[in-house]
Amino acid sequence: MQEVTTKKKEFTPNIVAFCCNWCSYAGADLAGSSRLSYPANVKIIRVPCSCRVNPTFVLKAFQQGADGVILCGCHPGDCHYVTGNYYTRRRMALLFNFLNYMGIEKERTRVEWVSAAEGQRFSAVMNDFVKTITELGENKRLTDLRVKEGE
Amino acid sequence: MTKEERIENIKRISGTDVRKCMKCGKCSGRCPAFKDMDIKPHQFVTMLGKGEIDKLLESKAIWNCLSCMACVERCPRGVAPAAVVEAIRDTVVRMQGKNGIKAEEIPPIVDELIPQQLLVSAYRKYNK
Amino acid sequence: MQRIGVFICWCGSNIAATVDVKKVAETIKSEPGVVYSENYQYMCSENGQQLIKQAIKEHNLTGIVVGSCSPRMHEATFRKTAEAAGLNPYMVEIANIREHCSWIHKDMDEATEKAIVLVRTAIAKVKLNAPLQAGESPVVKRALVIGGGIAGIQAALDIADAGFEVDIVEKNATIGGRMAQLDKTFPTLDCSACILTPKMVDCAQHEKIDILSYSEVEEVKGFVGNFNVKIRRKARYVDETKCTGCKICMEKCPSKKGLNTFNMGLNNRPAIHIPFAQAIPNVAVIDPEQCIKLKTGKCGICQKFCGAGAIDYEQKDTFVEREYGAIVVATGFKPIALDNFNEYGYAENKDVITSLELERLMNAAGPTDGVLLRPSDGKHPKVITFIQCVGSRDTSGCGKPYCSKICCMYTAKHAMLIREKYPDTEVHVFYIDVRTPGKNYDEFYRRAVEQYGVDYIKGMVGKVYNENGKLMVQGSNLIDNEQITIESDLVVLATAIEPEPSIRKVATLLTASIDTNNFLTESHAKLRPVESPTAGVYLAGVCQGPKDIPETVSQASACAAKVIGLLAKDKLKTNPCVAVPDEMMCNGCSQCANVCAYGAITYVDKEFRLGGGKTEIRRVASVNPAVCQGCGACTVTCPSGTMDLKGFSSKQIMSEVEAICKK
Amino acid sequence: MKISYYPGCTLKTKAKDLDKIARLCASVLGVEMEEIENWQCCGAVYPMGTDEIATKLSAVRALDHAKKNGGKLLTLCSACHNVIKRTNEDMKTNKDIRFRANNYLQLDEPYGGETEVLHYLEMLKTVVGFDNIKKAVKNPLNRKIGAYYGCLLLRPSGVMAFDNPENPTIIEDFIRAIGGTPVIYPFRNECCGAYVALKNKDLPKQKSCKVLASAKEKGAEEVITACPLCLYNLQVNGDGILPVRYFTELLAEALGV
Repeated sequence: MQEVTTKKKEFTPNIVAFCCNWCSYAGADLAGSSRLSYPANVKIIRVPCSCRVNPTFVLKAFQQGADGVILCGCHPGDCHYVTGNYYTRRRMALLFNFLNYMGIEKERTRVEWVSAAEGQRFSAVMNDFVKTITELGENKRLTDLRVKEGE
Repeated sequence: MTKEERIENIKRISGTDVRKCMKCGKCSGRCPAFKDMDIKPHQFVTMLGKGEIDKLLESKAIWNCLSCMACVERCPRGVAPAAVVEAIRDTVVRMQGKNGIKAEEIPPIVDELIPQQLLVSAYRKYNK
Repeated sequence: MQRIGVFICWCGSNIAATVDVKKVAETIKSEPGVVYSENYQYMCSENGQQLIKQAIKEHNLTGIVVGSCSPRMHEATFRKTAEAAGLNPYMVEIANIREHCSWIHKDMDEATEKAIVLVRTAIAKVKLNAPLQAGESPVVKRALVIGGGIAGIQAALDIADAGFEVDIVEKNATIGGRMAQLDKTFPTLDCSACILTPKMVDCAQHEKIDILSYSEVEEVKGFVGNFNVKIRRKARYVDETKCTGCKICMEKCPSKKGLNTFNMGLNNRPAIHIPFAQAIPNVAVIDPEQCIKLKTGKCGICQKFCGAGAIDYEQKDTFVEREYGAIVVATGFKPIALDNFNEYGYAENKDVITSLELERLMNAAGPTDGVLLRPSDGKHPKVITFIQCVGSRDTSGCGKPYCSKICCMYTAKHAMLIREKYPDTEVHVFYIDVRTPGKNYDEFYRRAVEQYGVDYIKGMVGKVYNENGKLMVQGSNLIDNEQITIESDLVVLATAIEPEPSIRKVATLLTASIDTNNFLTESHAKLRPVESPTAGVYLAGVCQGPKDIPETVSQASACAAKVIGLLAKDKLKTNPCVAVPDEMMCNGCSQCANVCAYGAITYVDKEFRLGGGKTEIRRVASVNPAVCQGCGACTVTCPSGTMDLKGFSSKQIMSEVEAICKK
Repeated sequence: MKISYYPGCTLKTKAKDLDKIARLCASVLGVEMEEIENWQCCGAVYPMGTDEIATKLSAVRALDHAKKNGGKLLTLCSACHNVIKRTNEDMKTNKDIRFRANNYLQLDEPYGGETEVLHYLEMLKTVVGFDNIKKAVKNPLNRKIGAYYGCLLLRPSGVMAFDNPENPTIIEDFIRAIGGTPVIYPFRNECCGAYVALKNKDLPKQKSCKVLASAKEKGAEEVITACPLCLYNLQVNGDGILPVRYFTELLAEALGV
């Protein structure tokens, strides 16, 4: 019995990607229309701007069993909302340090800038991120102790 | 080693991606040893791409390439034809008895002005 | 309880080839809240939309999820469909199972599994959607065109002809742009000035067009329909209203050694000058770096001679602020600097010139009055060699990775014109590929070869050097597998073009997306090629990508059509996905207002009921929905969790995260 | 100021004088060249093959030695400079080569490209300063001199980062500093024929003659170079079109040492 469970299929990480509507989501679309593949375990959530991503969303993802979280926004200076990505950069720098402090490897989180014209880059970034996470292995799952098991 | 393996090996040693070549011919437009190259710099890149290495391994050009890097410097696509030539030459001299120059050939050519640098560099380039 | 309908699109074989659409639709049926799930070949087609409408009515759906292409493509389409069936358009969510799934994965099981997760995620979100009402904002019936080249001129004329006011802001002293510098235009060889200058005059005379020359956009506020733009009018030290363009000042000016930039620096011009004879406005400008009076305080000769009293050394930059409904960007291009291409000897040899310099040398109004004389000694060149792709298609980091598109055609034009005018001249062209798609284009190039005997050499030049007064052009001839050296008198470099560098500032001001080559990004490469992703901003000419005059004019007219369509409306629907504060929780700390780039958040004093019949007045945030752009910066900054974003609420995003992570 | 110095094979044998002159001039200009211990020949040509490791080790050894002794490594011969600088770049940027080279050498601390490789000309420019050379000149050379760069100092420019690969100026600035008039000619960065001289004399003959003829056409009375092999080819295979000397010889003449 135990033999069987330890022999289960190899680890495929679960990755949440937040992409801003104007640059990186469009970049992901371009990666698609250019047929530039990246692993299927990357799933994208569309947000208007990377600055819409609350650090609690990242924590929530780790709570729910994500192995990696990546935020993509417009390149600095090119934010559709002028300064949104600068806020993202600052907020996430803080959060990532904090995650490291809590024992979640910094490498499990990342902020990347991908423009609407950079389909190639989007695919490359995702491939690289998945590789990093696969090497790191399964994440420790954060639990919300306020909520009882099973709720 | 099969021919396919040899081709792959040469590509690997050259460290250059021959598919990036857009066949503009700027390398051959610049090569200072062009007239002494039986196979021209741009042909080294395209022929390796097509896997035609037999002709390359037999070429005289590998002994006449000056490694002056002019082709590498000017290539608009970041391809290094000189590195392809070197990869072919390395492959040849690593074969038994295929050195470009034999030790006994050297003393008669040496004059008292020849710097060590010439002997060392020629020996490095032509022999293993 | 929500009643959700799910519609999975095949997109022909685009989705169905890698995603088992039937399985997706079937699996989703058992999701809680889903009461209807269907798949269809083309959901965006008339029939597909009909299917959605019917299902909404028959099953009383409260929200729908369409699993299809990117929401950037058809979200608007499906929202309209929902609205037509009586469902609030914001109760629609798109699961992107094409760009983000079927197109990037090859394995059917893997892609199907992912598609299911993506649809589940959209379902999780749509369950928390709330009906939203788009507000309305008025449209200012005036357009701004940035750049006064042929793109800007054409766009302005078309918009003005439709009856709307247009301002052209041009950073140079005259409109006309690059086209004004050209000699002849391909493929018909009409004279550039003859076809451009009448349009320039039309602009000047049009009662709806205001030309703000020697001006730059300084600040842009607002949004589509309501842009507020601050424009710097640079001091030209000449009163535009008084100057008659008589040019006496140019004759009398003692400082005559300024490089004539209009002639690409091939000759000199006085400190006070009118760029060229047909300039619009025909008003002089003083170069403050060159003017003796402005630099030392001594001189003032032009002022003495100006009969109109137009010279004003005290003039300062001024600013105007205007409101616009739409903005057309038409900032144009420049040839790249050749610092990285010293192998062609441009820096050392006067007779190695760029194609734009050749245009000036061939132009009847140019420095040689249209007689082709080489710059070094003023002699007729007998052998001329052209080099194509100088800096184009270069991924080594020295040049530009893209094809500049116009060079093959203008080089054929130059070669032909030279052979026509000076039949004793030998003309060679080194080329990598000759790219001449377009009506009558390849025929044009073949004429250069067949009728005019231009020698096209397939190969590239490795070195240009000077030997005994001749330019030696050493290159490859790949057809003959030879290295050749051509003794030439003149060498012309078909230099790559790049967007005018000021584009970066303009893009930042407009928050318009820009790509790694500094070209502005269009909304959709095929279907929305003249619109910037920023609403109300349109793109014309080379600022969006390399193109020739006919393409530029077409794009400019297309921009005009878009602008006219926008300005014809009295009101625009605004994006309802805006920030909204929960006033009960707000403590008025001002942090949200600090991060808002649009000034959409203000504070109001509001009365709140406390228990026991008491009330208290508190300062709380208030969002102006017409100004809010919905970025969400405030929602994250808010320490009390007061701020949320409609359409992208924290709860919605959290539930999406949950849906993705659920195994 | 002391700098670790890598003389290389030629300057230790056939061209001893050049080595001696260079040290003398440097000391006049306030720089002490300290020859590194137990240096081995760099191999004279940079092996481009990505699988060449052993042939790069002598350069790594010299670089590591310099790292522990001031962090700078001075070269005088262009070939040594080319080999050592390119190897250094490999150690800095190529993970595979760095790993394998360190594996062979088993140094106390792995070497990762920390040393700054400095050619004598760069030393004159940045450490001494051409203005200071100008001040130290006793016999200004009032003649027209053509600078011959050849290939090794300039290419590949991305790695060598020596000067503009098509339009270099450093030797011209040097010529000005020692009171000469530089002559710019188009073949100053073309190959002299290099090591092919051992196998095929014709090629270096053509190339060297072309270089010197080009310099002569533009008015040079003399050509200087920074590479012993270029010096040999231009002198022996250049048909005596112009006199050719090592650049340090002229420096010595100007400084009066």
